[in-house]
Amino acid sequence: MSITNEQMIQMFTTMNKIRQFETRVQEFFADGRIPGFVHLYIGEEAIATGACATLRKEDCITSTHRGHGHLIAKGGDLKLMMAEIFGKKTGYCKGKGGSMHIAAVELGILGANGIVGGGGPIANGAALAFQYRGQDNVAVCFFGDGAANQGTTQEAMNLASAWSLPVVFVNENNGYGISCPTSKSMAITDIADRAAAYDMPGVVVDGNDVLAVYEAVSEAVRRAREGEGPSLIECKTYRWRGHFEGDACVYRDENEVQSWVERDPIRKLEEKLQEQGILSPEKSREIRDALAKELEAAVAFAEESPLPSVDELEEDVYA
Amino acid sequence: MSITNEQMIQMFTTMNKIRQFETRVQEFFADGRIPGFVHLYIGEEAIATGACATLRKEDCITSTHRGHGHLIAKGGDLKLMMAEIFGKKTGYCKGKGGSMHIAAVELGILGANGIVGGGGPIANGAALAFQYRGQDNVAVCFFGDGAANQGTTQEAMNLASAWSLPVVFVNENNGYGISCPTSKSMAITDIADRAAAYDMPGVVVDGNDVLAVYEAVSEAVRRAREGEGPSLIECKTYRWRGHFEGDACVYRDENEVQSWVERDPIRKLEEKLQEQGILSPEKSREIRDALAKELEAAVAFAEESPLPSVDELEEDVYA
Amino acid sequence: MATKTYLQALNEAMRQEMERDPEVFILGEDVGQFGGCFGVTQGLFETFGEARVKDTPITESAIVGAATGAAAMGMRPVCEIMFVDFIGVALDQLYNQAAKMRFMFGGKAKIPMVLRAPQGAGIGAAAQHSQSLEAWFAHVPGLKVVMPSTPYDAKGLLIAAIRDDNPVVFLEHKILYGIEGEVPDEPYTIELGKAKVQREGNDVTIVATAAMVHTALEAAEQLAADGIDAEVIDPRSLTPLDIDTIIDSVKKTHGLLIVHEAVRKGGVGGEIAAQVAEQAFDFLDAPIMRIGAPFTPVPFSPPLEKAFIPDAGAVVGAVKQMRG
Amino acid sequence: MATKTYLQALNEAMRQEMERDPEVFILGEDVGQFGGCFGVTQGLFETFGEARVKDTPITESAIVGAATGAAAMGMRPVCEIMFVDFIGVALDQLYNQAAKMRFMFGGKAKIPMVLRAPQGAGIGAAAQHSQSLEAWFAHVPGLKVVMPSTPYDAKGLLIAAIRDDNPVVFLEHKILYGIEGEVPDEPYTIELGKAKVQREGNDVTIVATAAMVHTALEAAEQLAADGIDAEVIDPRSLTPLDIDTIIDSVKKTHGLLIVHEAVRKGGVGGEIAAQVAEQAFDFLDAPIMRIGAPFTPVPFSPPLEKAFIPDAGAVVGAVKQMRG
Ligand SMILES: Cc1ncc(C[n+]2csc(CCOP(=O)(O)OP(=O)(O)O)c2C)c(N)n1
Ligand SMILES: Cc1ncc(C[n+]2csc(CCOP(=O)(O)OP(=O)(O)O)c2C)c(N)n1
Ligand SMILES: [Mg+2]
Ligand SMILES: [Mg+2]
Repeated sequence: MSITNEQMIQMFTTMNKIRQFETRVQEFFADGRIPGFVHLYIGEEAIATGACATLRKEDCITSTHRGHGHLIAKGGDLKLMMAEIFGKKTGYCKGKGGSMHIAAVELGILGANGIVGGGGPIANGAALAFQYRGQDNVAVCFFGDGAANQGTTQEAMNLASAWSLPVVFVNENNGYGISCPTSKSMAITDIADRAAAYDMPGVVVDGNDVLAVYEAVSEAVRRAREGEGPSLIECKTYRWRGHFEGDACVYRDENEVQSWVERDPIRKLEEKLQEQGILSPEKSREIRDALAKELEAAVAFAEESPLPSVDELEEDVYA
Repeated sequence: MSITNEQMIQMFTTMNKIRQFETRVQEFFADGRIPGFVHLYIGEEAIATGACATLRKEDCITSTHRGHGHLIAKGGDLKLMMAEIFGKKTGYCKGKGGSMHIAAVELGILGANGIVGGGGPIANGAALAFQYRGQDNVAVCFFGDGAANQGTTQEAMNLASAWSLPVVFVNENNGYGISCPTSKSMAITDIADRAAAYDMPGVVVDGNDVLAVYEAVSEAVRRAREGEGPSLIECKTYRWRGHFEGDACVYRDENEVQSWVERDPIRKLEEKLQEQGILSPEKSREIRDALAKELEAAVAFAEESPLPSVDELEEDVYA
Repeated sequence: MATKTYLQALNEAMRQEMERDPEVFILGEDVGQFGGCFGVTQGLFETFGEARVKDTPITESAIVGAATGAAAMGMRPVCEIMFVDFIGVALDQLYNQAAKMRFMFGGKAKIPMVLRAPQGAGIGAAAQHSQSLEAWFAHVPGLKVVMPSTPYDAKGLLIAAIRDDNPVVFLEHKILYGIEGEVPDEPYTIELGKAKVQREGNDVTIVATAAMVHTALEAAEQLAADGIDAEVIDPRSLTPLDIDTIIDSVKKTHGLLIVHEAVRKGGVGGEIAAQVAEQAFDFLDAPIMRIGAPFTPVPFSPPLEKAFIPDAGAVVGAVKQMRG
Repeated sequence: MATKTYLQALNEAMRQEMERDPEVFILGEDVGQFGGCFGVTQGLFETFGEARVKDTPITESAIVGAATGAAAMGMRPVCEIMFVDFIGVALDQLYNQAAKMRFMFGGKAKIPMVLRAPQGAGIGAAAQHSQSLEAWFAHVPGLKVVMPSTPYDAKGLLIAAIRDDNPVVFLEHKILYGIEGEVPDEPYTIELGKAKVQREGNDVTIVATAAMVHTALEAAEQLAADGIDAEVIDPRSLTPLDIDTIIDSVKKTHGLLIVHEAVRKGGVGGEIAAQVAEQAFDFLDAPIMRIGAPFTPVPFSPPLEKAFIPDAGAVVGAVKQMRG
């Protein structure tokens, strides 16, 4: 797997973009400025980043309730995302969707999803369209360890493999479905072992190592593009925040959290790039500053944007 | 696994009982005397027989649309079954259920089921009751190769293994879900390989060999009774008849059918028992004749029984 | 124009749309060589091949999801759910995904898919293979819901459904597959949301759906013998619902009876009755009546099943009671 | 008697039933140490332990099926579906299995289970976490359907549901969890199928469910200021439905308005309106009116969500319109 310096810096940038975005969302939620539920991706940035770095614009993804990272990595515009999360008319979904439903079909983003396990069957459908039309595009389905048990996910893996669909199932195993540890929700340790149930390759990678994710997903994407069918990549990771903002996290202890914070995927990549002389501290600061600016512009955009007006409520139900 | 001669003769009897019952049902359906759909078990008798021979009366089963064999093997009364299939008031379900819904909770038969994959979650529930009450009973879930792909089945296997429930998942792989061969519905060859996805033992047996089924299920039942959790036993078999009566079977060729008819599970056992001197041809004939009598009594009962009266329609909806 | 069965009309609709538009394809259980459990897709596999007539595993969520995802990418899937009763294992993909995507995404997606499914009792298929569930679908914003009652409507409505840019639940009554009627050979569409007056009359309006349209027409003949001239209206689609045609009729006849096979409680009869009661109250000479199945699962045994399904006698009785 | 929240009342109902009957147990996602997504099962895990308060994987079909199977064996499971919106992945186990088993088996099974789920909008949870789906359940023979609106009712109805020998769908409105009211400390039951007159009045009958009961009461106060004396009735359960109490009221007031939060089209308002129109037509002075949400998915943005949910102003407006 050859990967250029430029690509690595791009990934570093994307991960920071997600981190900064999520940190801002966290603050806004704490301030009561964001309605509804917000599920943050902090700590898991390497997965969306590494996986989406293997994709083309025309490739598709299906995302989850914890979707901001996926959307940013697939090219989502921070302005339109932030506006949506604020419920503004200028957001990706005109304020109708919110955090759990951001979508940008033109970028191949078939939506965050409020239903655990909702994405797999839809990813198959997109992949089927590619296969039918003879396009060498792929669909990536992100799903959690909790979602791995859902019937829809398992059905989707079976259909994808029976039909050799160009799908990559990217499992984000962060150890919990809300409060339920994987040790209680399933008897196996590695979700990747389920790949054998559908005769597809199953790989476990360090989900906090963006290069490892990139590499594993690249190979799966190559297979998919070349008509060799679906793959399952399990990325072991951890969410630093609660399940949703406001979660008191009674089900896990602070040491566990700390041990994972020490394995910060961003710092990990940064150190590597610095060691290899690819990224100087100055360049790193520059990137972060530029992102901060972009983010503040997005925040300003979101803040200044109007709320939707009540007449719009009944629009967009039917085409 | 020690198995007595008496048990083997009992199994021989049960298989014949199923075969005779189904053959009669086939005739009645052809004569237009049975309404609705009828799915016959001819050719698969060894599975229900071998599996249920390991069970106690208090153990439970969940069955399928192709349920007559399971019900007979679990102790179902031919009279009440035939009456039900005829839609008579005296049937197991007062004529309200029909072939696809025969049940006898008092015998641990939690129902045939018209929904493919419907039984797994319910079997778990029965097993949970046993586990909760500290009873060493088990629940057996019969399901087909088609049902193996259904999300409900896969969810059920996961929950059973996560909770170490006393369930035995007995897969009847007859090669087809209606017209769809397993080669098209899944990429794997052995459904038993899915057991690993839930960290449970997965075993393939010749589903036309009642002793092999008995042996494999016995071990799974032992595990379950002793608190070691669920197992998956895949029984390779074939249905001699169409999916339902009336199926023209355009999707398979006569040679394939013939090759399986040559592997008749009943003849297989009969030959073995005769070789071993356990069953004489006379005894065998005696058994068959006695069964034929029992069956004719059941048929007479069904024929003579009244249809339900219209006032009964709105009964039995609520307890 | 030729005489065709309802089933042939549906089959022809799919065939012609597949010929017209390469993005139309079919998926479902046993829809290929087997031709569908009831034979509705017969011959399409032979003509269009495996790429466009796709047999699926028995995993309805994966079927509906595949249709949804493909539709989001601009294809026009027609998926078959073998019996509508099975929708319970796949409903999420339909109402939370397909139906809501456009709205949730701020109008930026189209989901041009059709979900076909046979409904209804009458063949002894019992509780899990005989239901009429249109009321569920009609309560879901984002779905269109179509229920043809004649071969002519079956073809025109199915072509319209396939060309529609929204998810359309297309409910066929299995007892109607064999009925015959005149059906043009060429493709044509019937606008979704337009009721059809199946029989004109001045004395009472009977709104009926699917197989009940025929029951209502039979009852209307019996009523005619007694000098009661019933108008029979088939809404044809429940979403959109052509309430105006119904109200115009009620303004003329001053009486309304609604007949459906679904269990009466919570059925669409309530919705239609309530809309008419709201908008044409002053025109009503008698209480609106509804006929539907009793509040029970569908029973297996023939006499019970027969008692479960509303019949012409019940329709005649209700009309006489209303006028009585 | 003490002041308790709706949530505490529910929690107390489960706790007292679990104390009374060892066969009552709880299962669902995060119902254990986490206490449930909304906190309704808080503290039960600590008291009753893992064997009776069971965290499940995120597999709703397996949850509902486990409850069904255990109930068939005589246990009394109370399962929680975290949001009613998720029922689409598990509906088959509820309506084709739990609800129909007794009938299909000829009356020879009992399925004494409760399926609890929060419903409704108002917290910005958007399209897949805010629906009101009671109309679906109310259309299913074999299910009972309960929707408490007050802390007192919440406790008494939940205890009755747990003791009921049928599958009961128990729908809590999430916006009500925090409301307070007087709730006796000791266990008590409220018979399922008995409506409650929440406010007596002579001029118009308002039937409202769940959170809309409070909206209707607020509207009634505003109407009182204008000299209109509204009666507010909460059916409390939709199956069984206490239509008699509603009809008696309509015979007194001669006017009926039905208010629910579910989308109006296809909602239970239609059923209630139709039953009343059928049985009390001659007592009505004006068309029955229904208020419900517009025919859209639940929108996220606060002003849209607010516009989606019927409010007291709409109720007052409708009553005034009815009264000309
Ligand atoms: C069908 C369904 N069931 C339950 C939920 C509630 N829920 C939302 S997120 C979540 C946990 C998901 O866990 P996982 O898949 O591991 O993703 P993570 O939150 O850890 O990223 C649950 C139970 C839901 N949204 N949809
Ligand atoms: C949920 C659901 N989908 C589809 C069907 C229709 N159907 C009935 S039996 C059957 C095939 C089942 O195949 P398998 O599980 O292999 O059992 P077999 O018939 O071979 O014994 C199908 C598709 C159904 N009853 N339920
Ligand atoms: Mg997780
Ligand atoms: Mg099979």
